[in-house]
Amino acid sequence: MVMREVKGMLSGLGVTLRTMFEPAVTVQYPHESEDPPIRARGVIALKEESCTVCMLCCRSCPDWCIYIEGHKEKRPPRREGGRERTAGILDRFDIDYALCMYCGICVEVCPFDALFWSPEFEYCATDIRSLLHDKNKLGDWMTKVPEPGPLESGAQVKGKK
Amino acid sequence: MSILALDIGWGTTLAVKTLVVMLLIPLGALIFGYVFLFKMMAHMQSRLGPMESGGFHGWFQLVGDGIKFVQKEDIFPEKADRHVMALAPFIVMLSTFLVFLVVPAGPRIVVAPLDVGVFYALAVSSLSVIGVVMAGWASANKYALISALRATGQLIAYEVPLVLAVVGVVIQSGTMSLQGIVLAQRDGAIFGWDGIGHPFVLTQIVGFTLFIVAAQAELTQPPFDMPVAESEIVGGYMVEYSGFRFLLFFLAEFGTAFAFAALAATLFLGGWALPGVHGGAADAFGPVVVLVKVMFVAFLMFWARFTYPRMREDQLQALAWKWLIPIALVNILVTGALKVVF
Amino acid sequence: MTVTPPGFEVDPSLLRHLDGAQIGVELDNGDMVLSMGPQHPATHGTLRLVVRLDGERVVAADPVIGYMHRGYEKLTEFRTYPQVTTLVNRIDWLSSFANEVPFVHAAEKLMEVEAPPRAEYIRTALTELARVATFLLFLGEMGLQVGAITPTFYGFRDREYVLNLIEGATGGRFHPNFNRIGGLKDDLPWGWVAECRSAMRKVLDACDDFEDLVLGNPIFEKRTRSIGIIPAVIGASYGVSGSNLRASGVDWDLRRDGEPYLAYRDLDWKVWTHPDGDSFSRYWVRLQETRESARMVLQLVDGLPSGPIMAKVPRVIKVPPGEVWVSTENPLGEMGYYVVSKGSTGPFRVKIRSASFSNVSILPWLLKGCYVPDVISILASLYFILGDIDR
Amino acid sequence: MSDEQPEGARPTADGGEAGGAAGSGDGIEAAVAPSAPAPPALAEREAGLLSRLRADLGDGIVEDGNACGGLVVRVRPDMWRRAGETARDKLECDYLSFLSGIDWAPASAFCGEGRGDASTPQQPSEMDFGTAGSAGRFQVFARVASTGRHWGVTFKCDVDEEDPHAESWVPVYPGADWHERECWEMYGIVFDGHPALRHLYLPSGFEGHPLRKDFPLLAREVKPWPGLVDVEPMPEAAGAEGGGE
Repeated sequence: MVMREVKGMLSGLGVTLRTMFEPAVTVQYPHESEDPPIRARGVIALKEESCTVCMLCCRSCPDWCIYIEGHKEKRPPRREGGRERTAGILDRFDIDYALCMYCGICVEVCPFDALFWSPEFEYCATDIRSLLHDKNKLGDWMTKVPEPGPLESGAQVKGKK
Repeated sequence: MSILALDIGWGTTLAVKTLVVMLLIPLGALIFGYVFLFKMMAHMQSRLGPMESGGFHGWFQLVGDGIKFVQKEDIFPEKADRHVMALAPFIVMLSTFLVFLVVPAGPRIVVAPLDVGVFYALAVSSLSVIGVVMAGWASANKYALISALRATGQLIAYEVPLVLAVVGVVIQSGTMSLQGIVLAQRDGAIFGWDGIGHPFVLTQIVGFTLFIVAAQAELTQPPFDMPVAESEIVGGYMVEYSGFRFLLFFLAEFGTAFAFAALAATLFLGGWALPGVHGGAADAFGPVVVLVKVMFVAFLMFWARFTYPRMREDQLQALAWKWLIPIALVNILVTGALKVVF
Repeated sequence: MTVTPPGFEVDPSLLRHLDGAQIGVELDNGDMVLSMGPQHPATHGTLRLVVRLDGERVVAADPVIGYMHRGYEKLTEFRTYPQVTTLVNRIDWLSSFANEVPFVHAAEKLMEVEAPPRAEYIRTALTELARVATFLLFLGEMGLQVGAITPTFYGFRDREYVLNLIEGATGGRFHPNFNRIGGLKDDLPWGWVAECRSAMRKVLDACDDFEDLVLGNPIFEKRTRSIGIIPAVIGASYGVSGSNLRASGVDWDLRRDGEPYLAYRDLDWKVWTHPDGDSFSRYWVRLQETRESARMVLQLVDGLPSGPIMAKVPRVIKVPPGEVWVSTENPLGEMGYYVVSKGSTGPFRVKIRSASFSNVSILPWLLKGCYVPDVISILASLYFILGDIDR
Repeated sequence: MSDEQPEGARPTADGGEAGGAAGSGDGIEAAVAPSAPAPPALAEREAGLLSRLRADLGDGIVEDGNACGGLVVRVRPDMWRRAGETARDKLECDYLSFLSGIDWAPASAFCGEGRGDASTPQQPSEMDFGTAGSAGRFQVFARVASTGRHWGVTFKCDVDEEDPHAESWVPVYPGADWHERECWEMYGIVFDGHPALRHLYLPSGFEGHPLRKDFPLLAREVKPWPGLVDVEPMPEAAGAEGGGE
């Protein structure tokens, strides 16, 4: 009985000593940084041209953190005889990242693929008001949107974004 | 009164010696804290510990903490007993200083070569209990009160095995003065062969382990850290302290660890004695040798601290009274018998 | 009207542990009422335990909860089904993927939609990964509560590998939002299977480390053996479920015994039970279950069928009217949803049955007559998450 | 205690109710989907449980239903505790899964419209009841399971609207203590025989019963819905709410 106890005590010491000589796992963030995987949901990027101000993302956002304002403009008809088309032009498209919970419903529900995920995460701010990213800031994030990576073998490849 | 045979009057030697000791404690505490609590603990938990402050491997971290604590406000709870609470850290600090007076660091480098060195050191080290109880009771906080009561039970219960563990050494060296013990270890021989002198750890291995275990309990370090069990009573008797007094408690904790490691190194590992070094050189190398041995002993104590969970109150008392003390008595019996025979 | 909580009026017949203590005498023996929490390192978040002490023995304990109450059942009435899945995985935030599975199954049952086999396999793999991540944190954190600092860091370090896996596949470490009614949002990225195999091997090594460092340690055994014993009958009547009940010897695991769900019937795995029912056996059962889950993930990844991952489901989901109760074996215990639908795009009423709520409701009975340090080791061994209790 | 009322006007037989207004099938706008085909009859195991319950409770069982394979039994309010004891003793259901309440009042009748908030799903406006029906607005329902036999039963019982009372299950399952405290706090249903009915989640001074349908969700009242702005409707959807309203 006592031998089992002594063995238990020593095996515990063995584990800590072995770990002491193994390399530490810490990544010293400011100097070296672990790059997040392709699909990481860091920030939402907006491709303004394909947005038709249909408000679907704004409606299906659980946190109500997307603010959209748009107006209608006349567009020349596609074929010369056709009637004039009206297209929605975006005036204001803000996402309030202080409220956003990164669930991704807006990116998925957008029928025109105007919203994309980007693994960029270094946009913290000292003032909470500056977490409200406006249209052009969301446009800038477009440059950071990676190509969707290849899928695992056996996956049925669909044109999903 | 002289240090290194330079007789420079009584007053100044006393001043120099107290200055050395006053410097030794914070320095020792800082080194211990940094090496063991930051670096060694970190690597044992597969992380790096402080790397940023002070450039190379974060050496400035602990000094920075010290400065931070000094400039923090010293808060006393409204219902607390101000004077008792203010005095408590100094009493705990006092016991650490007094222990260093007798620890020799070389043939002639010792503050006070008392003949009753060991007896004095152990007696003084139990002073910290009073400081802990004062802190626990005066800070009018339920958690602190529980912690103070736990501390009394624990520190007193582990005084006895601490003293008994040392008795074996005293029997073998025949003297109680630490200087004498070190000399006995340097010149002694194990059954005639005196290649590396006679460090008592070889023959007194039982005494050494008992001393380490009892010292671990005196320092309230895991596996015996009930008084400061953060998951049960949130910081124990130090919970209401802040600022400079908390720094004193922190320094006292590591200072006492430094003191007990020094005592263990002197009693069991032969203090400043190195097998082939005599005379003047011993004076020069003495402190370095002691430091290395202290680091080794401290490594053992902190190693246990970072590995083991903490015991419960009654289990702790049971361990002291039912296991440590009987073993210590048996050890004394065997040492005495062998002493008579050889 | 202030009602004295049960246990605070002295009723000697109940306190069978305390025959020696001077309980029940009319004179006020000055018991100390200690409030542990809501900011207390041992209460995993904002649980407040008002404990009446006689010396260091607990006379009565009354957990006060509600500091983390977010009113989920009210929120679900104002959300559509896809929005509810993002809401619901924040209940037990450590194994968030596992929370979504029963809700998605409830909706699929009502709509009579079947998720394709590949989606079922990936869902099972991610649920078991969530279980491994939760238990790794528990294995480390139980050591911390009982005093050993080092296991916590091993727990977090090994959990990191699993979280990277989940983030690689779903995009989110804590809140994957990967479940859709009828399947999954996307398929696995390239190289995920290989990474998953190496991570699972690391997890299995980590379990051996925990075995040596914590389980084998005699001090840990002294601190947890025969502490906080839950008899099977009383545990079941309080609704205790999952590893806590299996540690009391009840051989009941919804993955095997309940209605067949996900891909558990294609795997061979063992349900671990322990006869004692004390804190030690709860730790032991969870350690074995971590190993079992890691092996399950390896089997799943080997047998991954190919094919689509999303069934044919209309773009705007309207669930036909009806009621359904689906409960699954979450890492913390039985988690179930009683979904009442009236044919709209959102549920009419969702009763969320979370495991920790019942696991913690046994505390007043369990903590009578034990020491203060034991309270901590019992709280740690029950392993509850505050979001799970307060919903 | 509400006496035995004849069945509610709406036939709540096993099959799903008849669909409401024809689905207008646009956007989020609510419509009741065409009624689902009648769910399959109870599996034989559940039918066996039902017969054993009927044997013991007799006419105490007002109605039974099938919730996608699960057995739902509605008992008379005065037989509520008896039903618990029967489940525990006769059906070996030693495990109490949960106990809670339902408020069948139509949600849209009280809050949600008028603010043009189209993101909240619109529930049908008339009051109808789920499986095994209900006599009034409030109901207490509980689920018990057997850890040995691996089966479970859901019990329901009606609660009078003006003076909501129900028998407490604490003597049968001690675990019901917290469930009943929560149900009292959220629905206002008083449980007779409960040792200490006090607040569980909400602060002691809280008035009102949040889970009742007439209790507004303040988060959605305070902040205006961001989708209210003058906007072009989605091209292919039939005009949901048209240009700015």
